[in-house]
Amino acid sequence: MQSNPSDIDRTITELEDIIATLKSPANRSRAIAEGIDIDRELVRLEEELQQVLAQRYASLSPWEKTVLARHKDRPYSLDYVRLIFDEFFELWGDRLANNDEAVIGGLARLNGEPVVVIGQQKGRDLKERQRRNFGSARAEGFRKALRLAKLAEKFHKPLISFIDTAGAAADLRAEEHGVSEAIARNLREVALLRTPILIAVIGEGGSGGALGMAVGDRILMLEHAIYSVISPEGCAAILWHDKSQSPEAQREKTAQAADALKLTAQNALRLGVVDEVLPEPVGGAHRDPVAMAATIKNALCSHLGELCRLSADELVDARYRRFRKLGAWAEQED
Amino acid sequence: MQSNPSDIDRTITELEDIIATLKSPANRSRAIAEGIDIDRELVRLEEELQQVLAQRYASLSPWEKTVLARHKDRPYSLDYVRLIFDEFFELWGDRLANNDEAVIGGLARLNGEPVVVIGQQKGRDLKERQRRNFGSARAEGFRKALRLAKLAEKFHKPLISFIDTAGAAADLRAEEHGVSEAIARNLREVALLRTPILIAVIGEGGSGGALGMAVGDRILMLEHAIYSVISPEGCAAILWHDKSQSPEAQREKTAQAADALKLTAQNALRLGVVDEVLPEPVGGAHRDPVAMAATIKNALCSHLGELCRLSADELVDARYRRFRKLGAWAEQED
Amino acid sequence: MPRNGWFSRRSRTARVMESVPDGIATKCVKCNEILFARDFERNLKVCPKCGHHHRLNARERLAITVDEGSFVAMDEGLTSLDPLGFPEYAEKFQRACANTGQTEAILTGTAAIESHPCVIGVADFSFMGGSMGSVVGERIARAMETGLERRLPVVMFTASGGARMQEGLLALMQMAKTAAAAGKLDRAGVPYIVVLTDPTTGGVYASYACLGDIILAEPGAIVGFAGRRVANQDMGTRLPDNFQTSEFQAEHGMVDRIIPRKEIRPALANLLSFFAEGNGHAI
Amino acid sequence: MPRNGWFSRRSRTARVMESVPDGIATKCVKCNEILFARDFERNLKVCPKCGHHHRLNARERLAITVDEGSFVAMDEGLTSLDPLGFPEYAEKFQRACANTGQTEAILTGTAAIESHPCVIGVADFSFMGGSMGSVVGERIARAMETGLERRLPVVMFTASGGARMQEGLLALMQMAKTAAAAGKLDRAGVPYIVVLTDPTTGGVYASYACLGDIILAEPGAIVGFAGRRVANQDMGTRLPDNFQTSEFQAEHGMVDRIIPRKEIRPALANLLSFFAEGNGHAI
Ligand SMILES: [Zn+2]
Ligand SMILES: [Zn+2]
Repeated sequence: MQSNPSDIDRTITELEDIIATLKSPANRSRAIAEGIDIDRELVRLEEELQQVLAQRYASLSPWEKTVLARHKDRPYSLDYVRLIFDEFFELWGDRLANNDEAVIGGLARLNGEPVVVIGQQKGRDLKERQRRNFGSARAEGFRKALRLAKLAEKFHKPLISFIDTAGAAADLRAEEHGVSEAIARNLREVALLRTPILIAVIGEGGSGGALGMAVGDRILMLEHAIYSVISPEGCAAILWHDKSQSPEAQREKTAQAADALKLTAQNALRLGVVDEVLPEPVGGAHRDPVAMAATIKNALCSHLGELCRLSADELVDARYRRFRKLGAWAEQED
Repeated sequence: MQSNPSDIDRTITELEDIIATLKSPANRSRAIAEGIDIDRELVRLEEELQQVLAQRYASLSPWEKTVLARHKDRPYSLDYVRLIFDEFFELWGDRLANNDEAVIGGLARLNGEPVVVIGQQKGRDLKERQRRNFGSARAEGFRKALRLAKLAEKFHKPLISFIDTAGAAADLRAEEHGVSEAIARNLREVALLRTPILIAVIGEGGSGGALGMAVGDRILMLEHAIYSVISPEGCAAILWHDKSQSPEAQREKTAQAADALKLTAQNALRLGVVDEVLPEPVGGAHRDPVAMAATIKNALCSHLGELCRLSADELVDARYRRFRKLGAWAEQED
Repeated sequence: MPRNGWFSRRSRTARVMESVPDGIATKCVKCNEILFARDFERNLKVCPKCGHHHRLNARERLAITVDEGSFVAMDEGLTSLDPLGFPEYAEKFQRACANTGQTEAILTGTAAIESHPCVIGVADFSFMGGSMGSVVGERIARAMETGLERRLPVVMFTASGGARMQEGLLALMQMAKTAAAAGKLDRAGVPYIVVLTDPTTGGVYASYACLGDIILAEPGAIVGFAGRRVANQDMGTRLPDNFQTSEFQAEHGMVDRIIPRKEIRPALANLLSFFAEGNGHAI
Repeated sequence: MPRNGWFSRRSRTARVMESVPDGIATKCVKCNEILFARDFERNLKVCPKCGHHHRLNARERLAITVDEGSFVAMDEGLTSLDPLGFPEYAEKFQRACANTGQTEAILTGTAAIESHPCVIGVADFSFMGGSMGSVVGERIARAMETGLERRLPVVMFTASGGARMQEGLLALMQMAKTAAAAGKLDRAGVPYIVVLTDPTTGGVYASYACLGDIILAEPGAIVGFAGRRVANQDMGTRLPDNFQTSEFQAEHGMVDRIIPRKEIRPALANLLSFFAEGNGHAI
């Protein structure tokens, strides 16, 4: 099920088309000739567009958010890395066997302060998508991330991780090279890493593949990003595995699954899984990546300021307790 | 150049043949019928054999030692593991991608005391040789060894390593998976391992592949084992790279190279590279693996007794200094 | 099915394999061989013909693993909630409880194996596919913390399809929780031994199951990340016959030893004894 | 060849590339393009046509890397012996000294790169193939220990065929020595940066060259374990075209960045500045 912006944007696209049409020189001239105050009309339309956008995006369903989180125009990790940091010196490789390009990372400066950055990276065009395995890391990608995380720890630099993946690779090579082990080891080692760690879930937070790079002290999530234990498609297939359904019915079921999974940022915040939801520009991050990056940067700086006041022992203790308390259970005395 | 015991053992084989022939019931009966004191004759011959063996093996040339160290009947790591330790619980795998069978390892007990054992393992028959890549480890083998070394450190068990390899694998897969990195990392990590480490060079100590598992506190070497920076063949090819030579001339050059490289245990001791040369049974370890294993076991126990009196800091300091001082140089004030 | 035949003469408590059918015979799920129930039980539910290791529930596993009477359960009072109000979760959960007599997909507690004390966890695939929700994760973390506090080795038998979908993100977070607890054991040098049993996949394999100091596996168990079907559709490559089995994982360096069911108890005893005896030097 | 043409008008000291032939022109060893010596020198011996990075000797490398006048050599008084009495070693060694004006196959010392202080080592392939004998190993270990004591980052430019055969086992042991010293840097958190240059193989690649926190490489450099010929004969498999190059090693996760010669100095300055600035929190 490919992302389809028209799901969300039909009214919006109409408005945008009208505005673009009115702005064309020919139409302008004609309007002026006909005595229409075209500029006033345009201002009115732009205002209306903003209003529609704001309303529409304030009430996206979980499934619409899923579509948006996967949108091909949505900014990816490297887009934010370029917009947020003063410098970025990319580093390659896991020092074991491979340089998995589904994961990027390197040394950067945040407002001049050295940090280590890692991220999950989807590709923009087909060639880049293939090169980056559609953002689905294999074992090598998680090991590359861990190598850089350990570099951050060794040199006392904060670690910042951008999450955006449909999930870890599940192909033969991934299994052969131990993708499960690589995720598990990341979870264990990063939980005890003696340096501040900030996570930003910017698009798709897909299951164990996302979590494998998403253990940290503060977990930020963009307003329309998603984070889920399983994809809505996978969940629907397990819950209502009726292959004979029509595409519409299947879609309906998938949307129901998205609802049931509570995969939105707002729900993740409610469950205590994320610490802050970062508002997106009106109409979503892809309409104003620069503004979005500025929001993320502010949040990173502010959280980092707080974390840097803690000792490594305090950081690790708090991080352990943070994940330790997640879950929902009732308890009777034994 | 395949090992050829006849290089060393021609006279000896003749004697052994004679003894075997005389021992056959038919010959015995005939000799007795002819009034020969066959038993006395046999005792005399056995004594002569021992004498010849002792003389012959006391004066092996470096090249003859090379041939012997590579001899297909020479006991391999697993042979000694079975003979020396009370128990052996083999452990597989590097926890990354592979289980390289050129390296074996596991948990064992030495006189009841828990230890961790690793070793380089050649194969006895063709099938096993292929499975074990002729004892030439790839990256995965060195990483398996390191994993077990770290296990020893974590649980405060001594590490014992058996060295017997022509060298690390140099094929495409070895390079792809980072055999250099794996060796280098072993050298670094084992140098600083906080547990006692004993090394026994039992056969071929081939270059970086051997060294990659041969950093330790005490390095023992069997009397006829070899340890070299490069194989005599490789050395001869570099020094006298005349392809047109006859096989005899090439062999002669290889023997010269073995001389020049000073690859014997006796020289390694002189250079300070090994700490003790363990005498082999008369005629070499392959004539009496049980006796050889007993000698190794005694040495391991005695060295371990000394090392166990040291703290981890003392161990690591002494190990660092041990390798730090190796080399030959003159020094003038700058 | 009413009890009849041989079983009628045997006391209920003597039966270790409680999930062996009450009839006189059963069928191997792998080779279809007809097996006498008594032989099957004696053989610990391993098919005598093809060697297939049939699944055990948690109680059966405990019975053949720990010293009789040594198991003291922990955290039985922890029970699941339905944090997302997920469709049909409450019903499925109630059914699982009723069908298995368990309160969750894992049993944890302290026990002894051939007199070696340890903390033990045994997952139960028959309870909602052994899926890891909040209570499973919490029990595992507490078991590990008990190991940490008492410096007792921790032994975990895994059997799970992965994270429990019905608890959403909270289930996913149990991966991080259990791995972090395993990290504490690791740093403290408390031995942690995993036994992978059929099946161990998904978020369980990609968290605490992959982190043992020693990882044993039963022969032929399905062990892997995403399931054969997923890997197949993703790649179009031909998968090896043993893909996502214990044997495949061992070939790829993830398993220390594949050990037949009958030998697991002595192997664990051996390992516990090895780790228990300190040489007393170093660090 | 007598100096003539453009070179006669330039002072000797202004020439950074001392091994550029004294003539007016030279030939690219890779693409055979005829290159004007002055352009070649200005381009730091990188072919302007095909981009081939020609080898630099240690002095040339230092000249284009560190701040002018900042290099202070260490351990120049260390000289090799002939511990095995190896055939022709003494003669070859003397010839190397005479031909290169160096005393060994590596220069070590302290220096500054764009004002960032560091310890630096620069291997010289023109001296006996950059091979690592006792003195090379000792200089590297002492350089690292200096970095450790003064808490100065250590930068190593590698160029070597491997261990020096003529010093036998003692040469092999330099792998262990340099790796152990790199281990001390690692544990102390002193940054260690490696730049792989053409060629870096054998025991050097399999020891200190593989252990940098950051490993940079020049484009197209031969970097590998055993040499293409050996790998080929061992396997019979077709080797990739870029086998045992910087690019191959980068594909296989061993190299952080491939950086053209002109950008190495600023990249090092950038890295040194990154590591020098502590955030001051944690540990
Ligand atoms: Zn069967
Ligand atoms: Zn060229």
